Amino acid sequence: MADPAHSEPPLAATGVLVREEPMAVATLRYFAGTGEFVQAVRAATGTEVPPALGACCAPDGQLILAWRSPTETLCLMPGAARVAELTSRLADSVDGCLVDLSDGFRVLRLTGPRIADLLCRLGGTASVPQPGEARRSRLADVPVLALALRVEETLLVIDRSLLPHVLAWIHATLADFVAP
Amino acid sequence: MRYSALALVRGALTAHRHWAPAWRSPEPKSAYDVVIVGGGGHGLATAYYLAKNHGIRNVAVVERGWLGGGNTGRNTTVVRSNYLYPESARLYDFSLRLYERLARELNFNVMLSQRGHIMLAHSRHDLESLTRWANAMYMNGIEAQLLTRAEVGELIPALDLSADARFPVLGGFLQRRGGTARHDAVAWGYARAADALGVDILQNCEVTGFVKGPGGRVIAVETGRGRIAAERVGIAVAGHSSVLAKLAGFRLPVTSYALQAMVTEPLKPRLDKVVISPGTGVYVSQSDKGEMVIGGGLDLFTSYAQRGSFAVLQGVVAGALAMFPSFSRLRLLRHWAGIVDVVHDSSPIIGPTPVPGLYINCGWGTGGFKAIPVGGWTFAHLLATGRTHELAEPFQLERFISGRLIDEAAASGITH
Amino acid sequence: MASRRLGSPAGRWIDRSQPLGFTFNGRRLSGLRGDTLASALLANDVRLVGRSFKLHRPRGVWSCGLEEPSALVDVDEGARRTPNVRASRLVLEEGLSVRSVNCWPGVAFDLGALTGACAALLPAGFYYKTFMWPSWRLFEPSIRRMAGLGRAPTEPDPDHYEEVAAECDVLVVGGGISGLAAAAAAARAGARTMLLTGAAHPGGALAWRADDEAQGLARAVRQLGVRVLMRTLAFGLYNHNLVAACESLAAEGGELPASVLRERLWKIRARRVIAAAGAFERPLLFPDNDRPGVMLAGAAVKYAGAYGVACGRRAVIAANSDSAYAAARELAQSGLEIVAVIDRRSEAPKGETASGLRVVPGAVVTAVAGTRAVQGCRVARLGGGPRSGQGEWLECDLILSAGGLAPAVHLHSQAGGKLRWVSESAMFVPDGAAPGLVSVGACAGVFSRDAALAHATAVGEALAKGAAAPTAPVGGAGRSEPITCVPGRTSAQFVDLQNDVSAQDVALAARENYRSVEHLKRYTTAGMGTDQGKTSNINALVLMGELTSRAPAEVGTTRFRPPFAPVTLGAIAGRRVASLYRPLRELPAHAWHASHGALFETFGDWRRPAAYPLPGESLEAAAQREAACVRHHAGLFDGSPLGKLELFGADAARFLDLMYVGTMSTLAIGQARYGLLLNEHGTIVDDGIVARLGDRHYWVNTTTAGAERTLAAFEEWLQCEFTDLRVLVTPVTSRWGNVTVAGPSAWRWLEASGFEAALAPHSMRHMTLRESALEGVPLRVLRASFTGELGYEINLPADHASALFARLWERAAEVGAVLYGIEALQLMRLEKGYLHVGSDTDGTTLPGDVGFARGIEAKAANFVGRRSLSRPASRDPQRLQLVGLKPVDGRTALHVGAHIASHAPPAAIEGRVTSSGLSPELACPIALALLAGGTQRTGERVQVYHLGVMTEAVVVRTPFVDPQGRRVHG
Amino acid sequence: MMQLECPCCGRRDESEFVCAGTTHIARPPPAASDAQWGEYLFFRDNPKGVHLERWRHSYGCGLWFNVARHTVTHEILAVYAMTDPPPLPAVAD
Repeated sequence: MADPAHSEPPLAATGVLVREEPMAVATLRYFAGTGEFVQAVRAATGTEVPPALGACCAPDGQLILAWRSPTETLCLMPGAARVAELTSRLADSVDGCLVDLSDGFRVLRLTGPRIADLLCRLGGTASVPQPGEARRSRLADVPVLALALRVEETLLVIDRSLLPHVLAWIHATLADFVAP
Repeated sequence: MRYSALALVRGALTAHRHWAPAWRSPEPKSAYDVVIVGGGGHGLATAYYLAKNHGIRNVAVVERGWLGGGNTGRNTTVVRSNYLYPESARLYDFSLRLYERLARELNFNVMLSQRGHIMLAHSRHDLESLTRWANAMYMNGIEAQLLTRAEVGELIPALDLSADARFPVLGGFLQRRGGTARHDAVAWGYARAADALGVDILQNCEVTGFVKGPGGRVIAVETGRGRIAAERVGIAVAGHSSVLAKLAGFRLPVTSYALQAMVTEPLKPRLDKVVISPGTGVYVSQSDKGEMVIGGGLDLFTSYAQRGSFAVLQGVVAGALAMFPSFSRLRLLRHWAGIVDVVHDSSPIIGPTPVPGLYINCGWGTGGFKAIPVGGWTFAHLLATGRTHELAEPFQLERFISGRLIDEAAASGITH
Repeated sequence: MASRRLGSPAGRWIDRSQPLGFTFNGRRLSGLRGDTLASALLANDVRLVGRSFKLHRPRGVWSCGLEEPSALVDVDEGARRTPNVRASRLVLEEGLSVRSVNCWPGVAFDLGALTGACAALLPAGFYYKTFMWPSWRLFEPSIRRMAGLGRAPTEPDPDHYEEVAAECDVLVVGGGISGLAAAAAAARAGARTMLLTGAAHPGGALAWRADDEAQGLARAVRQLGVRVLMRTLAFGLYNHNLVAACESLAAEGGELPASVLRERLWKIRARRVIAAAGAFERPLLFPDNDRPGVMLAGAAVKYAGAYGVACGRRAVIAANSDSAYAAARELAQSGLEIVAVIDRRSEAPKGETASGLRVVPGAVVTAVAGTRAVQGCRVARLGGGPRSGQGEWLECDLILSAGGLAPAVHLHSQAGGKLRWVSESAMFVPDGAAPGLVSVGACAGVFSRDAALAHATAVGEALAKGAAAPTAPVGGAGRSEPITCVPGRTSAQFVDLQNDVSAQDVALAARENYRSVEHLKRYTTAGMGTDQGKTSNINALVLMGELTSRAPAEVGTTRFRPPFAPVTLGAIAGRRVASLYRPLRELPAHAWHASHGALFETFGDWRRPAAYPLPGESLEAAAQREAACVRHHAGLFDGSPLGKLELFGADAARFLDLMYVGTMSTLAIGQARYGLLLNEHGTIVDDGIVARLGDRHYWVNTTTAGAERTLAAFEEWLQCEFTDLRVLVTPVTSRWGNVTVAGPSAWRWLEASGFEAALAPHSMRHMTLRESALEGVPLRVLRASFTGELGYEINLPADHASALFARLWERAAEVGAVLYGIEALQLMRLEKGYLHVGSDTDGTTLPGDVGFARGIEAKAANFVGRRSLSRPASRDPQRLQLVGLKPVDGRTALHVGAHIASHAPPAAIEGRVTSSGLSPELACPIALALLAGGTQRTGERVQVYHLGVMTEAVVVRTPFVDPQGRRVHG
Repeated sequence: MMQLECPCCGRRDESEFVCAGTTHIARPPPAASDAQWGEYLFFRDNPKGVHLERWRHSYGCGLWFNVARHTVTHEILAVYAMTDPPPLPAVAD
């Protein structure tokens, strides 16, 4: 079947640009601690699963790992192929599993100096990730994972069915953005 | 002294120097036949009906602060009897019927305003629930009326009837006899009438303990103003029931939550009916003073603080604006919270406690105000005779063991 | 009309080169850039501005701030009409149009004023004593019309509001010198500091004066990087030091764009809060002290200094405190004639008498002449017990009230702080610090400038360093006596101007034993107006204390409830309006359904196709057609919102056995089973299908509404109770679209569309799940059926849902298939007697009530809620049980919500209809009902009541269609 | 609005959490009497003072944890893991 084209138009305002980023998403679920699965992940990705509130990029620069809970790390990657590869490398472990969540989440890439201003209008001050952080919090009254790898750039990972709501809130907020 | 227009005219001539105190501030006696803990609506009504219905006038109401200062003076003043289960319907409709004659009986204008209580429907499923509701009320012998979208619009012009509303209005259901009453007046009216019949109302008199005699029976209460002996003791302290129960040595199936309410600045009449939306969980009415009175859901964590969560307040205001977008420029004048005792089935407890001689009236949750007359009536019967009033039989502590709950909230999906 | 403008240097805030035109009650007037409406009206010599709440007495401008009780106006008309705006806070704009509130036909001639004529009949609480016969409802409407103030808009607000979160170490509320000093000190000590002030200029009470120190501090604060928010009024302090403040961003009225960002709500988390809110002036009580032309002395000084407006020509100052003399001097300098200072105290401050100013000590105003504007007053010595109207006549057009000061302790009190009474200055001041909050400056009772600056600086530094704050050096306010009214029988002496509460009313409350301060407030309504008693609360309780021989401290204050000043509802809701109030979800293939004639409705928080009506076809007719077609051919349905969970772990099987009434551990891989989820009370909370994907790997379908609930329940049991079980629960609802194909031709259709043969009914049985693929897209195909027909629930990555719908739809004609919506599905599941949780159950329904009694007996293991099922009430044979119903006449519909009883109401309820519809298959109405002891009543005839109509129905067994359940096997 | 310290995510606004009421309630065995079961289901201390309760960071990491909170001042006296014993007794004022 033909892959459907899906993408929201970008939103721009003084200090922030919001673009939707097609990304494959999978989640790593494991029992707390450093079990065999967690080691398999290291082997497969070349990096540790991040600590609490941590976000990092695998050495290949392609795969993003974001802490989600004590038993979960979210993986963002460019395409389905990488998910398939990971899936095969992490299959049949007894103390963990990979669940492909592609299509279940939408990813927004925020860039610019006023990301914090925007996020503080959607949620609390604790919703703003510093570089290397992944924070799941209440944004626009729904749960959203916000992660940052470098300054002036943040990714928002949003349940697909809630994307229009979050975008509408962002849109309304940016429309009122004026110089700080 | 009787209140009347004539008396006011007389007052006009005498600079109103002839008015007597609405109630005395007596010193506590050492003993009473009955001591009622709690000088709110339920406690004062209980005292009044003890004296009036049962001729027991050697009664004291002991109040920690000032009378009517708890939930009686902190609620959104809604009265109605639109309940699903016969047990509840009987209870609350009896209460409403007492309200209907209360002003004249007490010779105190409690401003009962039966301007109609409307529950909205936002979906066809809601319409079906309202149909169930209306039919149940007919079965229970209580008038109810289903409304079309257009009829709702005529009764509540300020309501957003647009099809693209987040919670579109498809119809509603009206209890004409529902409405509001002036909360303070209910407490004051009962207090004045009870005082006139000889009841001692003891304010600033906190109960600090229960004195037990042979067989563990309560024989007196310790208070900030000394020990007061009593044949029977009744507790009616909504919000603080568990605290008193602990003093007496037992536990209740009760959790205390803060329930917030708020008013806007006064405005010329804009909303005649009392309206509640199952979608937003918010209810709105306009007081005679002109304030929009707004209420919503509970702060869902245990609280004895009469200050609510700002996040919950925001949700309630947003809900009110979802129903009335034109209220957006109105200003919030005051907001506050009351402490309500919530029971799993959101139905009351009116009966004996595990402690002999000690009785309790509690668990009214968010709906205590409308039940003040019947709460007092049935509790007085219990305290006077030692037997549970027929209306209160289903509402005993035993139901939490047998599982015979009367779960209005679970059945209707809205708070009561 | 005579202009009241004073020459420079008076009027530091106005720009004389920029005149602004505005209309007041339709009258075109002119003011200056920098004016407030109040200053502009005073400059135009407009005295009569509004009418009071109860007696509709004429009122003028009384104050120069948010404490204004009298000068209220409705701004603008139409969607932007804003009621009850204080003239003293309203910034003048070109084209501003305002109307006085609470008067008809006009403010000058107001019919409502008739009530004023019979004021003697209307003492405090008069309405409690009359209007009882025949009924309050008879009098209420006219009283409602008289009450209220402004008029609410009737159209939706065109403007919008936003909310911003912030945090800091030290938050200073108030921009006066104390606040500025505290902020500077905190910032210097390294604290992240914020400062909020409701004013448009820094400096507080000194803002309009050429005060170098204040200006210097303001500059320092900015240089130190303090985040300063002007026009931002902190209105509430909430749990854990959350300060809520409202920032005004747009002009009120005048010419505005179609829609503006009007206000911004700030939610600021502060480690420590410093309150520097200043103080309010306290008025004196004397007969007719509410007349236009009677106002606060401090206000007159500010109107002169800041706005260059003389509030009158000849002023009499009624004093009870030293502050009166400073005011007298300043006003004299700016060109007003000060007729005299009438000092209630027996001796005036030393030196004041010498200054050439006429001072009458130990005297009071006993009468005010002029109804719509002050024309003069009489003053008399207190000694002889003056009577109203007695004493020396003084001609004046302005009477200023200087009764001392009242610290603004609101935030301190909101934070739970205590108050103490300082008798020397007759004021309540904070008694030490409140949790998380320290007061400085005037609101702490510190009035001497140097002491205030030193204290504020020390506090700022201490809080920044997490140290304890130094105690406040209370003092400097000068002598002031508790205010009492003029003795004897006089005309009304007003305590609360807005609500017309007079000293006589307070006396009545005392007489009738409404003596608790809360009773006083509620009975007289003192302090319940839009000004929240900023200038009346203290006077009311001092008076009550005097009348009941109690010290003010003994009477106590009422609880200061937020907000400090009224806040726009829109600002509190922020963005949560219209469609952003609560998210509404759309199907992955929403657009595809829309382009194929779907009629969408809202189910829970999802927009879903209710049906796909043909042109001119009703929803009901469409549902009938769709259902019939699915029964005989095939249909296509979007089940994507169905909740989906994946469970992984060695104990997944055991855990599911604990959660569901059904037994899941015995499922073979690839097998699926229906499950009923209970809570600990034994009541049904959800149902669904559980399939085994692997040895320790399960797939769980929940209802759409139950998706969140079930996940939360699983997590709670795992994390809180069964902590030893190793199970991971992953929600995958949004990952998977659900394309459901049902009907006898379902497989033919799928086969023709390229699905693998392994999915054929003979090789894949009912209630099994297979992982498959179509052109490389992974599928999870579940053979299950909510229609009773051969059914395939094809789960696939959500982005591919539209494509699969399209692909199948291409070949729909070949099998005569249709698209079907929720309505048709409901009809079919009803024909099968399948349970719909939420319709056929409520929060009281137990599994035994809906036919699972045997299943439970069969299950040995314990499960959540099981123990509750053996309570006496759960075993009652007369419980409501789910049965089928048919109308005896085979025609009359049995409506959902209809009740079953032996006779017409009132009657004992035996049960009710929970689901209902016209069966396409049987062509007659059918229904499900919860009926007392229903399972034992098959064949019995019952009466069904619906809105006045009784219908006879017969209790039948379900399913209504295909009782043997053969069709699901294809 | 309170602020709670999620053991994983740190300080967050109350609106990110759900409270499930009293914690440390022992679940009786199936053999329990109706009275014991009723106690377990419904009867609570409901203290005016320190309350030991159960919260979930539902908008964040989803963790369930215990909190000791004063029900009048809302002061948080302790936050501890679901499986930990109470660090202080529940006391009423």
